[in-house]
Amino acid sequence: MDNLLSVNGLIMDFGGLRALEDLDLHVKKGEILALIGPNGAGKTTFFNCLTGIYRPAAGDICLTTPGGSMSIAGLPPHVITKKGIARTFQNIRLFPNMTVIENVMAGRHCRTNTGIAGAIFRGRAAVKEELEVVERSYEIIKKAGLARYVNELAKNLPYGEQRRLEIARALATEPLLLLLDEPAAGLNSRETKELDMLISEIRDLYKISILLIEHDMKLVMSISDRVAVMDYGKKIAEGRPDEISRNSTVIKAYLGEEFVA
Amino acid sequence: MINFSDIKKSLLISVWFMFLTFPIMVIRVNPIDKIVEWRWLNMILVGAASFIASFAWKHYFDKKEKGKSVKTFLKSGHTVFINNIADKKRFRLSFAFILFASAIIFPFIFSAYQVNIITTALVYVVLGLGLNIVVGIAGLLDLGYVAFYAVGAYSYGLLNHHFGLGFWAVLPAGALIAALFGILLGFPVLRLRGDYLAIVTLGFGEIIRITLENWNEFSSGPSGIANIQRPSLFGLELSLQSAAVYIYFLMIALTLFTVFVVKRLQNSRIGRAWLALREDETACEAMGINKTKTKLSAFALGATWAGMMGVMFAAKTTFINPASFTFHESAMILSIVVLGGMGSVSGVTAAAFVLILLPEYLRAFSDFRMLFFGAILVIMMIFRPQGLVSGARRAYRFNKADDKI
Amino acid sequence: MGKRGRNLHRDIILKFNFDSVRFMEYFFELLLGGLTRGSIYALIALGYTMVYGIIELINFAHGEIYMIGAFTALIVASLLTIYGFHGVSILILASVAAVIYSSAYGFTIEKIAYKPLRRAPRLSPLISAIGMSIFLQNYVRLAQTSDFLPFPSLIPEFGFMRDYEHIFSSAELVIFIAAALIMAMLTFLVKLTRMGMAMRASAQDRKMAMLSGVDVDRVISVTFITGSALAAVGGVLIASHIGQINFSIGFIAGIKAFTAAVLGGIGSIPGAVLGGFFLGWAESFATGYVSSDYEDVFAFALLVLILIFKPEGLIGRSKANKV
Amino acid sequence: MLELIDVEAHYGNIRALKGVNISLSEGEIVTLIGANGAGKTTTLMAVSGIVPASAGEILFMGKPIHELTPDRIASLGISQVPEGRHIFQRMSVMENLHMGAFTRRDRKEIKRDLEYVFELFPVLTERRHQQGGTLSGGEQQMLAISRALMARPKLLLLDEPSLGLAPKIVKQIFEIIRKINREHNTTVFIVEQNANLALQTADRGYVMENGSVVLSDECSKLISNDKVREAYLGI
Repeated sequence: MDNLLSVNGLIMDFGGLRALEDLDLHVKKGEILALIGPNGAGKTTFFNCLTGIYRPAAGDICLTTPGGSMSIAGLPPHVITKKGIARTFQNIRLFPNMTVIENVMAGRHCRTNTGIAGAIFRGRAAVKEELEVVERSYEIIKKAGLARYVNELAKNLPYGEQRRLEIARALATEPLLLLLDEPAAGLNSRETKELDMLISEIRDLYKISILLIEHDMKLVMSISDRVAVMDYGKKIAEGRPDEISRNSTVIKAYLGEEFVA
Repeated sequence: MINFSDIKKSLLISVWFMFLTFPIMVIRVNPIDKIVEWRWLNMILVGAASFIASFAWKHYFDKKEKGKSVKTFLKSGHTVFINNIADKKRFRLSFAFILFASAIIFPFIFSAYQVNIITTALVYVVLGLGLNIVVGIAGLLDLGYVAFYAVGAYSYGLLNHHFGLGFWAVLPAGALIAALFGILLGFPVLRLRGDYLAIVTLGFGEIIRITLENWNEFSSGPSGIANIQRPSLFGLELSLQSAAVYIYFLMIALTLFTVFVVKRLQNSRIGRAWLALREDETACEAMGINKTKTKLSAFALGATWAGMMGVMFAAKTTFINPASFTFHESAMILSIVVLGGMGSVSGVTAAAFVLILLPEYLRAFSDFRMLFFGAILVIMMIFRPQGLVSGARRAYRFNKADDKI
Repeated sequence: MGKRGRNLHRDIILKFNFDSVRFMEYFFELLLGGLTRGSIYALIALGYTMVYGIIELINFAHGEIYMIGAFTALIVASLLTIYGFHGVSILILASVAAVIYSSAYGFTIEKIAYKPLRRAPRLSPLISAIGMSIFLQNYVRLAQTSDFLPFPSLIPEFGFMRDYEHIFSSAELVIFIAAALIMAMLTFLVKLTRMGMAMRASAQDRKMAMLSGVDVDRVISVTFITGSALAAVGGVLIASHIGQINFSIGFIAGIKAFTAAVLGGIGSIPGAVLGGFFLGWAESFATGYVSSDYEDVFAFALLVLILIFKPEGLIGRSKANKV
Repeated sequence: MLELIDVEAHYGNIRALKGVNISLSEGEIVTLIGANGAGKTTTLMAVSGIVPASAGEILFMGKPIHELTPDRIASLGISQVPEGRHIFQRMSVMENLHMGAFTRRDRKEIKRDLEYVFELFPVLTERRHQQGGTLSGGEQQMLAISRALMARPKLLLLDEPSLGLAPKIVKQIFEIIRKINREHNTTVFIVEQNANLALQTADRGYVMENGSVVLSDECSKLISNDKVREAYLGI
């Protein structure tokens, strides 16, 4: 099987309210899978379960890393990131008072290991590692088209660039799977097009899988290999973009019954 | 600029404050002798001061609100910025050299009294820098920082008293014990949210102080420990005068060491993790940073410096008792960090000097010192939460070919 | 068994009976003492809880408002004594002055130190509050004195209490009754009045309260004023009971009342009352049976333990964090 | 009745509204549709005064309201049912309804309106002493609308009333919205993602993208507009 991530029977409750109901989802290696569905369908909750912010009530999340398959359900967030899942947030959560490069360098944290002593004495290993961190981070920043902002504080960046920086920071953790939570929200059509290109480029360059939540259907249809649709915490459809856009259940969930003309 | 309605408003405010401060500022009764003292002058002073202050308040407040809506993003200023830093570097170097030279000559020109005052100020510089790691960089509001200072001081006092251990042996030991305390206390509390953490650390600080006050067998209670050994120089006992100079130089060295370490930490992997933690805990975890470990390391490291300074303090004064380790001491160190600018090394250093030296040299001021500290905390939070010197971030330079540093 | 043996036996029984009477008396003394203490803690804790409920701020300066209430009462009471007033009239006038002034301070502090920071990061208003607390302590210290001042005992002794005075004094009775009355009034205010409804609405969902036409700034002001008035009453009662005050009494009392508020679940009004009594009893029994040296350590330790292991308090709700 | 003229609004550094022009006449049902993050909610919040307009004007019955505080705006007769309903969780249904009538003092009329609301949503009658937080999603939405009605609004703002509700309940709620509009001549402004339903309910519609209005027309025309169809399912 070439599944990178398999989710089986995932259930999540919030005080009696079932946010996720028996959710199954598989992400293949190297694919871009879009997760769509009306507001409140449980998409972000699902992301929070995947990244360890919420602990699912039941079900299994299995990640296949080069070191073998493992269950990651219920692990703390930083461990999950280290295993290879990185994410961005629906409402941008950068480190606003750190510079652009520092934001990305913070993403390298889990792939480096200089300790306090190393930081103080700056031994050869520490210096080498720090140089490598700077170089790799700058590399990613260039790729994300943010080179001219390197030393700018993150909070001073224009909105669209902040979205890109969040992706860059997530990439710095060297993920196998990148989760993007509404990356195009609030972007204009030019910025959305640029984002479209960036996401495909990232996938090809780093050979990773991408799972994204998105409402911008144009973007979803153009970049995703497959689309999964959620409604009321359940997956109601899954398939190629063209299949999904013709699927009557999906149209009903999205536009209301009468739209199916 | 100043119009009639503003004046009317300020007058009302001034009347309100005269009313508000009336019983406490104007009346003083001696209940035993049944004498009432009316201090009407105070009322006039309050009225005048609040009238003027309300104008200043309004002025700065409007300015701050206006500043918010103006965007500060500079697009073309990027290269200029880097040049600036290069220029600054040369300037900084010469400045540092002059500072260092005058620090060396200082004890040979001024009296032991003056030297002592500067030594005290340096102790607070280091304490400020230590707390700055916890509060300024990692964003964990620690209101019980003085507890670690006390741990250091009592480590030296007790180890010296009971086992005759010398300063040089206890300096690292005290630091280590304080760090251990930091971890010990840190472990359970680090799950807590910001404001709860603040209260719990305050509680720990008070627990330690009250315990020291009441556990007579262990700490000799409120009377404290006297006759603590001064640091010796290669086994030589020094006179009072030369000991002061010796401690002064020790403090200079320790301060430089602290600045060096804090600077290095700040721009390291650990420092970035601390900053990230301060900025956004959830995003921090999502970046693979272990929250608990990062918080603990900040806590322990902050405690280390406090412990070291505790040892230094005990060695300097040769006498310690719990009264030196009250919450007010914590508040003072916090004022230094807040005034100096959270996260800024030079700001904290400057603030420590200002806040410690001002009351020393302006005797009239020293009565008002705590009043002043309280006001600083409030005013800084409202008008300049980033402190006097905002912690500028390190700029990384890449050449045109887009290569490394 | 000889005569001597029998006597010894009787002695032991007598001694035991006597001890058990003493034991019960001592127990009741502690129980009622804890009740008094607890009602004072509850009065002050209510201010913390109400403010926290609405703006999620630990109002560090709340203890100082209590202290200023006590000081104002002391000044007014001394003045009145010098001018020849007597007994209960002094108590009433001094309490009224204390309530007015504490409320005025509470109102002003909110406007200066907290209102400008409504949208600031969480720690900013807390640091501001700490600053305010330090400022007020030293303001009173400089304007008045740093010595302990004797506080006249304003609470009269009742004839009918004479027989029980060694267990439960008249002053304690008055404190308990006053506290209970005030808490009942507060419950009425919060549950049944329009302002109370606005307070609860603002505490639960500030934005929605605004959308419903609630002037939230005003509600916050009223909350500060109410909380401060309660603290002032607490200040007068305890000062009159203990008999001396100085500028620093607010700090410890504040921390303890905060402990009480957290104990019951901060933000919850019945919780604050419950927490107050719990802490009062806990302290009373601990100092009575263990050691009085560590009275304050005990409160702090309780605070630390509660915050670490059950931060939502004994009857509070936990809050899920939102991402 | 309500007029937004070149309204701009900021969230921190982000310009969320970039010159919005919308106008509503009395008795109309108007809808505002658009993708997530387009600025629909911000528009409503600007009308209610929660997010201050940084430029432009908002007029209500001819008078500027963009500098008033939210409570003043509410007392003028503008009620909002915010996204996510925002029921007062620890208040009973009755108390929630009384909160809706917070700006009113006419007790008798309030009583009458209570009866009217219970007639509109009979489920709430059974639940009147239950805590708001214990209601189901649909009941909460009904309560939220009822609460807004208790203010006797001249203008009712609804933010995503269909969010997270089963289709059957959504339909029911939209019918009641129409009924309220008919019976009281209340002007209704609906922000929706569920474009189709909103367009079928409303008289006129606006389409929003990136903080500005890109399209406005009669609903019947918008519904068959290719652009609208494309924006909603990329067909």
